Amino acid sequence: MTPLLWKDYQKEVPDNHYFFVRSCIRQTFFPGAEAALLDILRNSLGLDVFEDRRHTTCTGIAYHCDLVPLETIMTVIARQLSLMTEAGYRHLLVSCVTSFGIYLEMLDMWQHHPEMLEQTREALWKSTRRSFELPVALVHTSDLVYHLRKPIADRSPHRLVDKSTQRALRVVDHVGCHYAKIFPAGGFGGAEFPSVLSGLAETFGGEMVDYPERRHCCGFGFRHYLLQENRGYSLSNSRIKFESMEAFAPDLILTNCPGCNMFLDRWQYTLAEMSGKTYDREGKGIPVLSHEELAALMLGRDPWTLGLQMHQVQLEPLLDKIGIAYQARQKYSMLAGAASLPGEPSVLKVSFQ
Amino acid sequence: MPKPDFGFAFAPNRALDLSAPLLPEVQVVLEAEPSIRACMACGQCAAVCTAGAFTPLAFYRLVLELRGGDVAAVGERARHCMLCGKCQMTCPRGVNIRNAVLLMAALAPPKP
Amino acid sequence: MNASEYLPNDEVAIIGGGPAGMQTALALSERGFSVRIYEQKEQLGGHLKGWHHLFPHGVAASDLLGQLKEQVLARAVPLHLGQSVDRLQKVGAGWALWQGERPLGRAGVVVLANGFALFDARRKEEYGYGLYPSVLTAADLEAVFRKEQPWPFGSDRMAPQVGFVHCVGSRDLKCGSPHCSKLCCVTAVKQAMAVKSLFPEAQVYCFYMDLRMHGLEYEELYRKAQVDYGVRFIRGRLSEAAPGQGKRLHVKAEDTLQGRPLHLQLDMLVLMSGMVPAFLLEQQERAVFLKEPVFGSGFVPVQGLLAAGSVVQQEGLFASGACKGPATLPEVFADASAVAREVEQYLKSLKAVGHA
Amino acid sequence: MASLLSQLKDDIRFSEGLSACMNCGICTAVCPAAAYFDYDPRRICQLVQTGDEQDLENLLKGEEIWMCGQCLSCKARCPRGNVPGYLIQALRKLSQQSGHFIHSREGRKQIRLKRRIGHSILETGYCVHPQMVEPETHPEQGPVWVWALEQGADLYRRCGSNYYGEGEGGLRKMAPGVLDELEAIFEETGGLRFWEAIERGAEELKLNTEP
Repeated sequence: MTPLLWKDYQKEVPDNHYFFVRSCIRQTFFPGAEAALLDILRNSLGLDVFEDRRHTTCTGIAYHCDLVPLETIMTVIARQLSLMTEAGYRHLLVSCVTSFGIYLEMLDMWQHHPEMLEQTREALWKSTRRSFELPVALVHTSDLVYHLRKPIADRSPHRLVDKSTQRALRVVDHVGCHYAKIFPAGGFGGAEFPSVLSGLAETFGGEMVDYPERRHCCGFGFRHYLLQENRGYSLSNSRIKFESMEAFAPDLILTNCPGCNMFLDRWQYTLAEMSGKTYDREGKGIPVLSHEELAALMLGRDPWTLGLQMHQVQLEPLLDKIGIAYQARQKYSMLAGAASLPGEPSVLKVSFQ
Repeated sequence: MPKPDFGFAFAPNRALDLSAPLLPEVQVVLEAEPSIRACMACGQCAAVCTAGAFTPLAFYRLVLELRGGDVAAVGERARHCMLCGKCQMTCPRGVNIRNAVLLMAALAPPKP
Repeated sequence: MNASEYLPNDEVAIIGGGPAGMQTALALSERGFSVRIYEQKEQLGGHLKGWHHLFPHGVAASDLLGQLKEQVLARAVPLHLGQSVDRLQKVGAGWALWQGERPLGRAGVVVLANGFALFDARRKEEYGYGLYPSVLTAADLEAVFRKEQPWPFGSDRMAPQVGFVHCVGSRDLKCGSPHCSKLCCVTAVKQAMAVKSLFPEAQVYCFYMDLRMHGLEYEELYRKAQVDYGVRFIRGRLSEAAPGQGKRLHVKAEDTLQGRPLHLQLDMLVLMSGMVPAFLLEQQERAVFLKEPVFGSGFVPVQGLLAAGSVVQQEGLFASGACKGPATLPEVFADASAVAREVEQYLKSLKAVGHA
Repeated sequence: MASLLSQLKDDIRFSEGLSACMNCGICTAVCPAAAYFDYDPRRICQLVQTGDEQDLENLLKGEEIWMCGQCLSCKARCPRGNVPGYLIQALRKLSQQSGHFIHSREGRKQIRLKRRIGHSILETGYCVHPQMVEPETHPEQGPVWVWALEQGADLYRRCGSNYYGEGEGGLRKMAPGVLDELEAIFEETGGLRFWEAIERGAEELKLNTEP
């Protein structure tokens, strides 16, 4: 039998004309990432990416906290699709990995249970007088960045290489669980060896490092993070990952899920405070970037417009290695003038100017 | 900045780590009663266990947990055994359960 | 009745020169029929060629293969080596054999004896076969035993940690193989004992769901592995293997009897790749194609309980051995005799109605 | 009243999630909840598979079903195509709908979550937005987050966000009518009725705890 290996699986991604939906978490913690992505797609690559201001949360976080019935989230998703239909688009571009998983799941259920699609159409019509078509392509923003990695790399003045030693930077990836674990055919490379991030890092000249807990969940756990007393769940699962990657001395953690990006950043601070331990050699933590943040940096976007000062683990050591110039003084200055500086953690070393 | 009170804490991975070598005291038990190794966790011992009806004793579980290394807990639990010997009559693999239980019970620290 | 009463095209073509093909050829030849073997490889033997020793008694595989070959040679069974039959065409009551556009011969009866394939372990991606050099299949380990392949760990490791994974590509809907391959359990036990014999300090683990010790003396072997060899049996399906420290592997499973997840560093992980169909039988009215299997392909289907090897809906086409489903060597040998009897009766019935 | 099992079977996630479990533990092996809690998704599948009403009721009243973090790592691995994570979703839905959730410490937390995350959807159109992440209850967000919230619009707008402003872009204030549509969907599809069930549980708790 000719083996179909998911590892080699290439998802079909349209070249152009997308209807874009945002991520609650990315908008909250990494506002510059979504802005940079749209800027790259529209202005650097000349793509048509449309956003309708009437789109809302997909309610995915609440759904996975078991606060929203299936019929309800299905109809909310249908409403988003009706906005897409109304604008004349059939390619959906999703910023959030939780949302991406939700869209995949709803499309899958509608395919296998057509009666649910009919019920949803009816519910949406009754409640909003809207109707919708199904998308012909469902694309996560990391899919699109991966799909466009060569044109992006062609325009990039930088490489994921230590400029002073010419050593390829060591990259570990963490692909969000809902990217391909639920529906392997929804993502590049399937559930076990998704290539969506590793392919991107390698295109920029980085060296991918496989580590034991690569496929372990970051530990979001939805309700567990959202309840303060349960956050030990999130923290402990991220810790399993850090402990596992530490020996491989990565220069960068690359993510595609907004939640994972935030957790892998913040939990390094929290663990340092709680246990005195960081997972790099210098006590500064391992820098974390998402696919859009990496693409924007590689294309020479300003790190502070990109919002990298909103990361708790500082990015300067990585920028210095790559040889990306930045205005240190601009980091904390605001439109209205100079701002105050953030406080300093007691363990994790930060570089404030 | 002072360390904040986070309101939660991390915990180590609950997964058993089989890579850890067997404790010497566990080795001693296994060598003193080699038939323990023949246990296939069929549960017949637990099904007939007199003490197991009202205590957490189940011999096959002691065998499984013995290798995990929490020898004090295994020893404590082994002490629930009344040595009635029904398990030994029913064990399809001929494990010398009475002797095994006595060896295991000796793993717990002596009662003050 | 003897063979001379049949017309020359009563000849039986056997496709496959492994244990099933050889034994079926012998059984038919002993009954006086003229048989020939078509084998796609340049040598007889099938999977048995790559095996080191056999359960439950540890007989050398090469000894058994030698005996079989000797008998085939002694009976002067014509061999067509390097010929891979991919199409059978109905001609009268018999068959024409084809390899692509090349005619290979004709026969009154065809017996499919082209065995099984080992599940391609790369498809169980979470185990990293083909990616991590310390992950082997059971067949690879036999090659190690035969000194045709090196151990995946350094010679400095006198106490290697070794894991065996049962049910790789068996009992797995995700891989399109819902069936139990039934002889991997005892193979794992045999190999675990062999590893312990070679490395007495090794820690050897078998990850199983059920131990299906169906054959005589298999259960005894299992007990021996536990008591005499100290092999540890963990009831839980391995969930993943990832690169660990150094060249080691980091594996995860649940000890379902304790209800606790577990992890472990290993120097070698052996995947008990199951038996899957080697070809897909596509039947048409006047032809039968032997095609590349696809996801979820089944084994060769045979008629009801009374028939051992008559292929469903095909007069004069029989199947022998593991192409019909997982089978041990003794089962294959017994089956060969049963199929030979059925072929004889078929040819007699043709004679009776005057077809032949 | 319909049996718990038949109510479970009405949830499509139950039939999608559990057909026949072979008890192999492949799910538990990678489950982040099993790495942290005394929790075992395999055991839940086995228990539900027996279909015993009393066992089911205990499950719905207990802590275990609330341990799952919904990462769905289990779906990628199950050799029988089961999804313990979906099964958990169906169990949690039934636990809340039937009122059994108030019997467990973890279940009762749904009231807090509903009032926070649930209400946020209908009030803002977002599940989560910056002003919800108060530093007092989110110390893990670190000093950088305290700073980011202090800068507020200045910082967010510098990064291209609309930050609660009218019009287009990230974190924009929802346009008129949008939240009404969301609420109409929640009303039509049972979302609001489901929340009422959670609040009924909250009421019951209050009655039981007040003298």
